[in-house]
Amino acid sequence: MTAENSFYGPLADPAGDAGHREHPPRMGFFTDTSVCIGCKACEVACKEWNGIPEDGIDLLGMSFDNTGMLGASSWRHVAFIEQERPLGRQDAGLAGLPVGPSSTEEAEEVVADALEVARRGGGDLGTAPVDLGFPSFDLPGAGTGTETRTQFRWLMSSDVCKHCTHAGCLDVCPTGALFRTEFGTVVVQPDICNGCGYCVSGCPYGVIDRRPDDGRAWKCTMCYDRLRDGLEPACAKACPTDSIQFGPLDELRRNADRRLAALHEAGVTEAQLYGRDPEDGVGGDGAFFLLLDDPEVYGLPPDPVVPTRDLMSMWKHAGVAASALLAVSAAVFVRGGRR
Amino acid sequence: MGSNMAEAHPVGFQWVIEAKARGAKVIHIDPRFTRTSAHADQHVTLRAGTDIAFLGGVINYILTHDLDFREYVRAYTNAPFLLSERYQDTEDLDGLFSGYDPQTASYDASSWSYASTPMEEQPGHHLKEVSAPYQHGAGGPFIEGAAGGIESDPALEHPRCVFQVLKRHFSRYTPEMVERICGVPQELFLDVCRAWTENSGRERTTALVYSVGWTQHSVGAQFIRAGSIVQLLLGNIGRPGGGIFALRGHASIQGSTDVPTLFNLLPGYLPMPDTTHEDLSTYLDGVRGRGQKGFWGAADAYMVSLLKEYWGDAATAENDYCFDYLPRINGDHGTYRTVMDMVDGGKVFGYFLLGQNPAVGSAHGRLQRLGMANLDWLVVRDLAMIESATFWKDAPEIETGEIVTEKCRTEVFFFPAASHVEKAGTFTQTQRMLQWRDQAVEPSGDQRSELWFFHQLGVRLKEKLAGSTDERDRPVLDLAWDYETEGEEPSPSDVLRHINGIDLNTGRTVDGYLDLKADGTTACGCWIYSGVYAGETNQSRRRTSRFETGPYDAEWGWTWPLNRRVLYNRASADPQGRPWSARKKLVWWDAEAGEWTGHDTPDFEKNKPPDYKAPEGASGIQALDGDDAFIMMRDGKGWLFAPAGLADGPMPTHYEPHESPMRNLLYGQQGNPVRKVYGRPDNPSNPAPPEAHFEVFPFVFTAARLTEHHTAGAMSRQLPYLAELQPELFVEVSPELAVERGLHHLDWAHVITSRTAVDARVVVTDRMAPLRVDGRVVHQVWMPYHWGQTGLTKGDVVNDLIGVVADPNVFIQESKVLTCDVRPGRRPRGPALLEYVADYRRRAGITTETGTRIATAGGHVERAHIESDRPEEQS
Amino acid sequence: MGVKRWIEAWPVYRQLTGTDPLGRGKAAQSARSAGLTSRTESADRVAGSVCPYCAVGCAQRVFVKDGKVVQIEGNPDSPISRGRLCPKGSASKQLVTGPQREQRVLYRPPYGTAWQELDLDTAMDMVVDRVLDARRKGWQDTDADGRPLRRTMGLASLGGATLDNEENYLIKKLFTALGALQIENQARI
Amino acid sequence: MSRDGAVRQGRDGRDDDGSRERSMVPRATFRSYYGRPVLKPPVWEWKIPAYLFTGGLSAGAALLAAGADLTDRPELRRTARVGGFAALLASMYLLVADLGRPERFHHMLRVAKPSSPMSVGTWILVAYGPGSALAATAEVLPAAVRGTLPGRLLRLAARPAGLSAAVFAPGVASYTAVLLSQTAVPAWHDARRELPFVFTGSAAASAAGLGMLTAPVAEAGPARRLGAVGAAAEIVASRLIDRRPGLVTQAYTTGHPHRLRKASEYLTLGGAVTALTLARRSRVAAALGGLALMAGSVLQRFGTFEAGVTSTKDPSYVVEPQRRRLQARGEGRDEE
Repeated sequence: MTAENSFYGPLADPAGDAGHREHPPRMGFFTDTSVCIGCKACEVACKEWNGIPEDGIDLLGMSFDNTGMLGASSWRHVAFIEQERPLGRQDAGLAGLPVGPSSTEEAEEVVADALEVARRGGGDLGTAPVDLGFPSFDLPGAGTGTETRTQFRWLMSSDVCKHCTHAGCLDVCPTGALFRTEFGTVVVQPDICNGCGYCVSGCPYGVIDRRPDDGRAWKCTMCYDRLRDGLEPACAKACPTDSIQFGPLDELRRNADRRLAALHEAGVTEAQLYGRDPEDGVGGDGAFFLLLDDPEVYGLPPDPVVPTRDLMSMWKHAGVAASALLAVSAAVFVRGGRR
Repeated sequence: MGSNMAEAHPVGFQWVIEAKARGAKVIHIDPRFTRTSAHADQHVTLRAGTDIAFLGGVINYILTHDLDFREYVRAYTNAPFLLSERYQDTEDLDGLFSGYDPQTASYDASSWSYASTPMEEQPGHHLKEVSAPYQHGAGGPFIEGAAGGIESDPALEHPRCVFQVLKRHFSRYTPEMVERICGVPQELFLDVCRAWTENSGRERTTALVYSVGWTQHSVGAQFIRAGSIVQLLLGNIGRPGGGIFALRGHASIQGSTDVPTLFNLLPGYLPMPDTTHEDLSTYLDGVRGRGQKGFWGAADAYMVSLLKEYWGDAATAENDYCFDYLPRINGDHGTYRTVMDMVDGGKVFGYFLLGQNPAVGSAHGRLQRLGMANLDWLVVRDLAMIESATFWKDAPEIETGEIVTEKCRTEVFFFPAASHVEKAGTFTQTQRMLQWRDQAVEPSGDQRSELWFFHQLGVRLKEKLAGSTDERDRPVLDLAWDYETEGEEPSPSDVLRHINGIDLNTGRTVDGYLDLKADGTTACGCWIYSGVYAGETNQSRRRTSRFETGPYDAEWGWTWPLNRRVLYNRASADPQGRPWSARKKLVWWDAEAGEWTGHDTPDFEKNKPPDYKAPEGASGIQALDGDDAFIMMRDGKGWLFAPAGLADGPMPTHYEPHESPMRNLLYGQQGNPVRKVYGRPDNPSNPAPPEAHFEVFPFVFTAARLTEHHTAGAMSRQLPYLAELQPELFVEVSPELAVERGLHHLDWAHVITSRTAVDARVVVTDRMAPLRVDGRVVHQVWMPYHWGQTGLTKGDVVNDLIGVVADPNVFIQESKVLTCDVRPGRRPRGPALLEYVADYRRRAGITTETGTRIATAGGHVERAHIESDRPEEQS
Repeated sequence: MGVKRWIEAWPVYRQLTGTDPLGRGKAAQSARSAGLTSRTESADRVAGSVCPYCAVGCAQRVFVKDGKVVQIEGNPDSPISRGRLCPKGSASKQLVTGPQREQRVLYRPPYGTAWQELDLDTAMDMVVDRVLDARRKGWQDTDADGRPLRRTMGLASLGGATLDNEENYLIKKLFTALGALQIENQARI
Repeated sequence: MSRDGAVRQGRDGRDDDGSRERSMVPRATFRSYYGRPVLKPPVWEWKIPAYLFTGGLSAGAALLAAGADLTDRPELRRTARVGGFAALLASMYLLVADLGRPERFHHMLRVAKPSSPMSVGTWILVAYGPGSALAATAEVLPAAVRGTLPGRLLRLAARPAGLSAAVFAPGVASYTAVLLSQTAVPAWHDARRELPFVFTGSAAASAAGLGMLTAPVAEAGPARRLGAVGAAAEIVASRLIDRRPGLVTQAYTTGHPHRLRKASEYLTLGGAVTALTLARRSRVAAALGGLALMAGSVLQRFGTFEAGVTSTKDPSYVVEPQRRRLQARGEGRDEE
């Protein structure tokens, strides 16, 4: 049942496109980060349900984030961002206090510098332990000595696999281990995966990874087993403040639009939806977000594109190159003729 | 205030998020910016331990601007009542109330009484020693003759009426003073005042949430009193959307006070008898008082039923229902006192730790471990191995040489405990709701429930003592211990039946405490829980889905008393019994039906009309008028002024914490003049003004929980999924303090007090901010306290930094505020650590007397209260 | 027959003959995935429970299969928690089934340097003896004025606040009968 | 410094000493999450670039062998067939060994996915392999077997087999470029137009190098010409990558990948020049030139691979171009 937009562009029914007939509606997550309290229940509930191993007991210094990133052993990741700017009309109560310059940038520098020398540059966070050691740097908070911080906000956001409409990982998987389910989600089948690692580089969000001691690739399944029994995924079930909402994607998109409007009205003008747009580079995400800052601040790519978009073009170029090789190979013999 | 709800009670916080989505404004007042602040509309940074100054400012704002809910205040509080002429305020005595005795550091509270209900003079020392105020619990202390009508001024203008006294008492808590003491800029403070008052009244209510950020102070009980006064003045008690929420920290910590394992309480907040109680009737006189209003009037029924449950057939009217079997208290037998007795040796020989890890979780962990190392034997029951069971081989004192394994005589038994899914029973959660847990699986190996353990212990003790003629063994031999069992396992539902109460004539459960009798025909283990097994049905096991019940979900679990969800909800209606407003209706008088009705179970006699006037000479329940909404109080009113019952004053007063970098700006009296200090060499205090050298420990220290861990860590540090989320002990400092002390993000630092020094990784964050307090910059330092030397993630014990000084009302330690120093790099190890800390003590001039000269009013620094002065236990 | 089935199970064959020519969905689904169900559905029984951490009192459902806890999650029926759990509550299964749980009674004799195993029955009897001994050593009949005390100061107890009400009740009752006063709880901490 | 704390304070670019060569973009110009990468770096290690080389070598050799067969150059044919098959065996080993679960290598044959270059490549290799194997086997038959019926049949089949391998060989040589390009790895995806030419050129050059190394000068003329042309294609395409506009190019033009590719260019160029000059006369020069071409190809593959890895470790390579794209789109919209 391939459609015109099987590889790129808006696609109304990815499950149908993947050959599922009479399938349930496309299910998804809407993560409203404006109500996330950073409790990490999602991370734990996910691990308990899916039996995921612990992935490193290391202090990262990224505010309260000690997971760092999604990975083979972290299918939910709560990001913490401390910023010197206000949240909507929130008053952080700093006016009039004897404060100096902010330390958020320096703290970020310390972490970033330590990550740079890590083996995979921090890409192993969420998959394997990353010990940042005990960096020692210039005095934090030194700044230029004149500014005082007057504003502050603390953002939290639970990240997860996006279950893209056009999933880079799924497209490149050579074994069919990754497949699109009847719910329109993207799932790795652990009985099939042979650990080729292609999906890791196929994902424009840096979500999926190979577990070192296990050899297979792992990521969020949106609790495929639970969905089949009509249950909601473990993370959404646990989320205390309903920051993680689960349901038919159409419904979630409507909820998200309403919530966005409400926040804008309440003065939180920086609120934006991410992954909501079916016209975007991945055809819209099955798990999308309401963010309070630009995506890259949360470690998300601002404008991801599924690599498959360029499938035809790439094969065309390869075809030309291959033809040229064949032609040249023939030509070099033609000149010499038979010996 | 004093609560980090989003982090400590995340699932409860969903209701705050939901309220916010519906338009509620959320204000968070806390020393640091937390995950709760991140979702508040306004965050207010406050100097730790100055909450009364702040709330006093709010009270003053309300009273000076006439913003109180006057009709409510007049009808339901004791504002109109006139006080005794003998009463003198802190305004008159430089921070002390009348009746203070500097020798014993205690109050004779008799001068605080109402003019028309005088009390006999009584030395305060005794009350302080037995934590008497706590014994009164929800009941409040007695006021002789309150039922007879109290002299009052409904106009609230008489200079001696509570309202005017209150006004005068708080008149110096001005916005300027709040700013100077708390470090909260005036504008910010006034914003809070405006928001709070504008959102209270007929149409609107405001809720106040606190946690141990309020209780763990040397003035902790008065913090809560201050909050109560604001809420009473604004009419926010007993009404939907109002109230004061004490968010408690443990699954059944509410239950642990209701069915107490506390030295000074019997079940249902009945006091433990002391040496003045010669017999049951003198005891009951003490509880009921004479001529008082309210439901404590039936205390005889509660107590006799309890004794019948304890000693069954052996308890008869003739032998005073075995009242004599009860041991008597005559002093402080609280946990910290006990631990000091262990250290001193020869007093305490055996110790049970039941799911508790004081080596990490109690203040002054060092003292705890040294105490445990000086016992004959110790029994530890827990799910996993904890520091309190292994101190003899891996305590920090092993490294310093203070405990030597081969020389440590304590015999230790470790019993593995059954978990919450391996046994059935009830937890009482923070809103007084009992919820039953079914047993899911059998425990394995030697794992057993506490119920099994203590039942077995009782059975075996009875066997062992069988035939004993020693009179002291009678209470054990006569003890009713015949609970239903399955094999060796006692039936928890049968125990709950007995807690509920049983009519001994029919053998069936009673329906509530109104059915209890003082004639020995009912047995009841805890009168406030009576009704939990009404109709021979386990009401706590009800699980009617919220999708199928009304807004108050009355069929889920069971809330004491009698399944009432909002206490004192009579106050949700006006004196005439009509809802204050349609928006805020909860319980009201249905004149046609002649009964109270509404969404919740009315917390009032069902058929007593609002205009009911009690007959002359009535007492107890009968003495309650139709508008006495506060049915447990001896005068039926909410107390703006506590004429009795508190050890440290009838009204909250700002005192500096025991350890503070500041002189009290309001009074000559520096700290709580009645706080419990333990001046001992092993319990030094950092100096506080007016003492010298307080600058050696220049920073304010406070500690609290993280979402990802649980208290002393036994239930979280051992779990990989939680350990990885908060993998290491850290100390949060502001960028300003980091510059001042040369601290680097993620590097090591150590925090020092006169007790010890602990290592931690540095987290420099904008979430911490310095304050300007009376022209000086004050830095605050915060640490989580979950770490110890075992588990998947290990670290120093933060509680080792904290000394023992306690609130005089409830004996809870001041662990939410102290002073400290912070230095970069790691602390010295081994014996060098002891020398390092000793050097700090030398520099600060610390002796056993430091911090124990607690009376400082009027410029006189009175005598030190050191350990050797403690009146010896009489025996 | 076997070969036919084998061929039909081959995803490439299914790609060519079925609805999923690109091999990204239906055709690539393994037999295991096609038969997947949640382990809670196959549980033998579900026990209603309450989270053992903080005092919010979140309702839990404990799923049991073959006498083992296979999952603990929130109960959506609860008006308190609406089925939600925090990270600690969500880690409850690890709390009750993890390897950190001790199984045996352990005993450290005076001056000992290591734990020894001890039979539960023996341990109970030893504790009974020690309780009576400590009770006797710390016994006080009267105070200096001759007023009855009828108590022992030789015994103390500190309970955590995760004990059940029924347990606390028996603890207080038994200790009170023994004359032991210093029975305390986390509630004071 | 901006108020929102998101834009970092400017800092110096890193020196090019190899150990800390990332962050070519000062962090001041983009925002990120604690400088953490957005993408996962490839989990592949040295085996994959090594396979890129051996696969290309095998394919080029198959073409060379077929040409040699048809133009009656038995030595070149023999060494190319055997060398090509040996390279194929090495490729198989490298591919299987790089799997997280090598015992499941056959799962590659579960599906035939046009969207997956690795799946397409697998099937190309399946088609290519037997021809290469058969032709090579025919070359190395022991004398004793040659005369037997199977032996004769095999020798008869060698030419069609070799030709079949040659038909699929261009696919083998070029699909790997798509394999790398169809990823989210910025340096690979951005070079998707040039990479096939780099890789086929590199394949041709390496196979030619093999021919020069192993075949006698007299027979190696086509190999020398192929080497020159292949090298030229590789170098030109590679230079085109270096000149692409945009930040991502820096992944190729700086640091370790840059050094690898520079060395590759020198070797390839040297090999090509030798092929056209000295190698026509001297067997030793031919061997050295051949080795240089092969080494150049190896370094090219590793350089390209490393550039990709580098581009995933630094969030700027992801954020910066995407942000710019969004801005451009936003401006475009504004103009409408």
